[in-house]
Amino acid sequence: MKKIINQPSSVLDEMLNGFTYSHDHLLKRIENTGVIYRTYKEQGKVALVSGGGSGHEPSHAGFVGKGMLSAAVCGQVFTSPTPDQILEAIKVADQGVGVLLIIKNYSGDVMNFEMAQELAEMEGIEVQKIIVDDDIAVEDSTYTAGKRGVAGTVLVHKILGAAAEEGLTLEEIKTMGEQLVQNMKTIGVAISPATVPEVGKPGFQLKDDEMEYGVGIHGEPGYRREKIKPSKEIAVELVTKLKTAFQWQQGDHYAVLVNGLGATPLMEQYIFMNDLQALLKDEQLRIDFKKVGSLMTSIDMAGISLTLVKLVDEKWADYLKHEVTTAAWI
Amino acid sequence: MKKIINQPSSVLDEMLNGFTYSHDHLLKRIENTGVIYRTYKEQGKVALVSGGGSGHEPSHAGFVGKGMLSAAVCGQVFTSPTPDQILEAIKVADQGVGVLLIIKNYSGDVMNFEMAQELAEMEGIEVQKIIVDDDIAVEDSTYTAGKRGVAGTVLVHKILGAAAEEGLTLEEIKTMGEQLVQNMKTIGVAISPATVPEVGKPGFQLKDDEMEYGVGIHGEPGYRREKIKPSKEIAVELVTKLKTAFQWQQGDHYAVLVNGLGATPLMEQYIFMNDLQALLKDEQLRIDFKKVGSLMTSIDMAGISLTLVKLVDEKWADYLKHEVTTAAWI
Amino acid sequence: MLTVDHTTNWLILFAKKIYEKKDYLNELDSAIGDGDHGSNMARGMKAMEEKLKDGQFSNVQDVFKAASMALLSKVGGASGPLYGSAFMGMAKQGGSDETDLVAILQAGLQGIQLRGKSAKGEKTMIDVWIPVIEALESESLSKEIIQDAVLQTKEMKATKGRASYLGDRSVGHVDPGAASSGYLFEAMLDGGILNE
Amino acid sequence: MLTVDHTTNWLILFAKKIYEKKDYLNELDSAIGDGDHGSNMARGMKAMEEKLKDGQFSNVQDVFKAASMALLSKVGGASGPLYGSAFMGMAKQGGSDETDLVAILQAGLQGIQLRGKSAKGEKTMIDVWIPVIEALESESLSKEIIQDAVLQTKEMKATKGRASYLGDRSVGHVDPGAASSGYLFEAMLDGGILNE
Ligand SMILES: Nc1ncnc2c1ncn2[C@@H]1O[C@H](COP(=O)(O)OP(=O)(O)O)[C@@H](O)[C@H]1O
Ligand SMILES: Nc1ncnc2c1ncn2[C@@H]1O[C@H](COP(=O)(O)OP(=O)(O)O)[C@@H](O)[C@H]1O
Ligand SMILES: [Mg+2]
Ligand SMILES: [Mg+2]
Ligand SMILES: [Mg+2]
Ligand SMILES: [Mg+2]
Repeated sequence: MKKIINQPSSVLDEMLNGFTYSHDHLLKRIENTGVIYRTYKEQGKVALVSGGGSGHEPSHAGFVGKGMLSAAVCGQVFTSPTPDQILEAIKVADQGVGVLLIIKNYSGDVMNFEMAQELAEMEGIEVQKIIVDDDIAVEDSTYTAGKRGVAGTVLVHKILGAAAEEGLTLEEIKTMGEQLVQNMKTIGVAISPATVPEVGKPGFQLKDDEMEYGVGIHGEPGYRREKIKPSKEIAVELVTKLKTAFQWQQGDHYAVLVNGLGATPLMEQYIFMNDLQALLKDEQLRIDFKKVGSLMTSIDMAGISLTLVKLVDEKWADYLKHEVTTAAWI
Repeated sequence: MKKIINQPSSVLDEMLNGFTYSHDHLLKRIENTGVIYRTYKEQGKVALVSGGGSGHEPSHAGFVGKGMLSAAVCGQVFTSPTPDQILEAIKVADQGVGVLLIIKNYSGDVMNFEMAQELAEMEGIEVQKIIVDDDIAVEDSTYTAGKRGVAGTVLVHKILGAAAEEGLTLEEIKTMGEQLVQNMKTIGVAISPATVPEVGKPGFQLKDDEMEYGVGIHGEPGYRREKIKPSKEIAVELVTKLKTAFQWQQGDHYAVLVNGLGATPLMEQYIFMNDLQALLKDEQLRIDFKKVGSLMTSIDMAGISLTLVKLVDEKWADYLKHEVTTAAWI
Repeated sequence: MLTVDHTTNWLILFAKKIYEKKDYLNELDSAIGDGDHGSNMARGMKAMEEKLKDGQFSNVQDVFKAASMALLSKVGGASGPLYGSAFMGMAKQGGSDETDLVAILQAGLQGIQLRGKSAKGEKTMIDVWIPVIEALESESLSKEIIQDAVLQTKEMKATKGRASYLGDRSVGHVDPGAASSGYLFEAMLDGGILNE
Repeated sequence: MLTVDHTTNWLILFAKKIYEKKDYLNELDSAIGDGDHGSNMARGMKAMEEKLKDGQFSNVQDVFKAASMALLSKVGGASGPLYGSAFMGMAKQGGSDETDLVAILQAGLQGIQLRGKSAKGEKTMIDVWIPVIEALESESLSKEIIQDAVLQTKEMKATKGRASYLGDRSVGHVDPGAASSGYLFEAMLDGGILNE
């Protein structure tokens, strides 16, 4: 393992300190917790809280700020944060009209956030939740813990963040969030694995000429392993999967996110976007919003994911473009 | 070589197409060239043009936009662009009051940009240049081609971009740029090398437990190779070098940039920032601006660089915080 | 009957087992999960041990509650809320009747199942809890029965937790949460709870 | 005297050599630079060849000018402006006198030196240009002399270009730009320019 770190066990604490220091004009950390909250407050507006295991930087703390999240709860690397910390985040975020929890669909996250929700409700705070499960690599069946939540979560932060800032109610935002999740799908490919600092070795192995489709952001197994292909062919595979899942029509409006998984340079992300552009044009989709960058990473995994959102609500494109002030959304 | 690309020889063209597509609300590409220019124009304001070899994404095209560069010229990977293209960029950028070229100090860049300057002057455009040589890893002596230009260049784009938007004259901006370069120093460390797509193998070799101080952003050799150290010790090494170079006093005002070299996750950059914070506090420096991110990369090199700017002009901190609209500056 | 001392002793023995087997639990979790179950549990055990050593407990309920809070606030992941809910259920039951160990464990199991929405045979920790409670009822609980229950998870296909993403490939590996629950019950036997 | 045909032929032979030696030039540049000199030159040669094959040239000046423009607009890096300036200098000189090859090459050398601010012995391409021009003046130019000049750069320490960052470690490697310039002059001999 080759990393610029100190003790593997202190990665989370040191990272959060460095993060808070770097962005102290925007946000603060609740001492001795993984809770990062924005200093900007607006009474009477719904607050969004997200979080999960760390290792996905800039998610989620990078999206704390005006127009996006009110707070993020950062767990140990690849480990859901605990209910007491999530409760702290809910309390610091609430501006009197309730808090929406945005949870990626992992058993650990769901259980910890739900417990926090129960605790917060006992303290009289109105809390709702939405569960993001955009990864279509895994089927949602009785044989799995459901689909996983991945890069699309960032778009959920963005769209619902704008809705919250516009003054929508908790119920309205929750409903919008659920509709959004239903219209959002992601699929990815890894070309090299991630190494959790405390583990010290890669979470899985890929040969020098191998890649794997559908790997999760914690290195969960994908659906097919094969020889590495040119970007064009990877784009065809991912778009084909998404097409089957969406069953889209010519002229449909979509938003697109090309997401780097951590160690993949922008060069590759833009080359992939170029291949994608051609395919989306062939499909005659109308792309109202595009984004490229490493927004939901898996430590130092190399690879990319592709997220599409069917823009069934015309406000979503505006919300995606709505100005925000955060550490990571440009 | 494991990369999400197609033909290695078409990397530049495809990347620029993907880039332009992704940010078509902000910028355009002059067809068949590596010139990216902002669509936003403002008559009567000085235009900044930068560029160089590609492989440093998001530099420089990611900093084209309102408040920063008017245009960037993207050469082949690690190869300076040619004078005719730089000339095109100068012409598209000029708003009648002259163009400032921001050149990283590499023989190739300097020669190509100078030729373009001569050509543009022949066409009646007023052109000035500043040469950025912030990398203190290499000494400026008659035995070298001078110090190299690295990550600090992005801060030059930012500060001078704000100055240009404020309406300073070409002469004023050039003078400010020269003063800025004199007060800006960078030093870096690589823990794994970059692979140029057309070369297909890493530009140098490092053992599994080795790192090298002072490696350049094209893989130029550094000043010392040793066993990989904890982030804290790396921070001490880099800060000590910078201290010697700056000869700073307690209470001096500085700006700081922690820059990822391409494959280094934000997690490590923030951990390094945390170590840095402690050292800068010990030194009793006043840090008026901080930035963390992979802004001047070396393809898929892993490592970081540290840039400090002594804020001898109090406007610089404001200029660094001045709002901009680009693909990459947050 | 459970006493404060017995219960504390049991949980401290549990912590010891987890420390010893931390790497092994991580390895089990690497095969079919994300490799952190040992680290997660060890982190929680450390917090639990501190609470137990510091605390003055007037009844068994408070011991279990302290354990629950420690795990809930330090483990995270899936096992944090699951063990946390187990001990919370045990605390509640212990509050009304400290004598009935079977009822206490059943309340713990129910805590896990309510939280995890899991059923028997899904290759999780409850595949140890269920047979252990059954054996306790029929007064036949032994280390073999515990170890056997843990081993039985090897041939199951996971349909809950991270291992479910592996589908058929989860077969052939012991479930890490089942293994850690096995240590919980071994500690219970070692602590001599049944002999009282 | 240089004619349009001779000159074109010379440059096309130069291009051929570069294509053949592209990988070798990259290797030389990998050792002390950034590994692209062969690719850079090959890219430029392709553009130059196209211009030369398409073009109708009425004089030698235009041939050199075409070569210069092709290299300037396709090579980039350090070698683009350097070779571009060399051919531009040669074009200017060729415009006033097509007969004096020494004067033409001297103008080329001056083009490089003005652009690159380099002097003899700095381990660059001019360490081939200078001895070649001298030998041409004394009518003793041969392939050996060219190859010898190229090899001489091996023992030099670079103080210009990327190789200068290596300091003493640049010693022991042939300079890639010297090698490519060697091919330029070998092509000149092969093209029979001197026999006219
Ligand atoms: N829904 C569930 N019900 C019961 N046990 C579960 C459930 N989900 C996971 N587990 C248990 O949790 C264990 C994994 O815990 P751990 O590795 O600490 O958490 P994570 O999966 O978040 O990394 C599994 O081995 C399994 O026994
Ligand atoms: N200032 C200079 N004067 C003369 N020749 C130079 C100078 N700088 C570099 N060169 C030549 O250019 C060659 C390198 O060219 P190339 O690899 O194409 O460019 P780059 O260094 O930009 O990658 C060197 O081998 C050297 O001969
Ligand atoms: Mg985990
Ligand atoms: Mg080069
Ligand atoms: Mg686990
Ligand atoms: Mg080179």
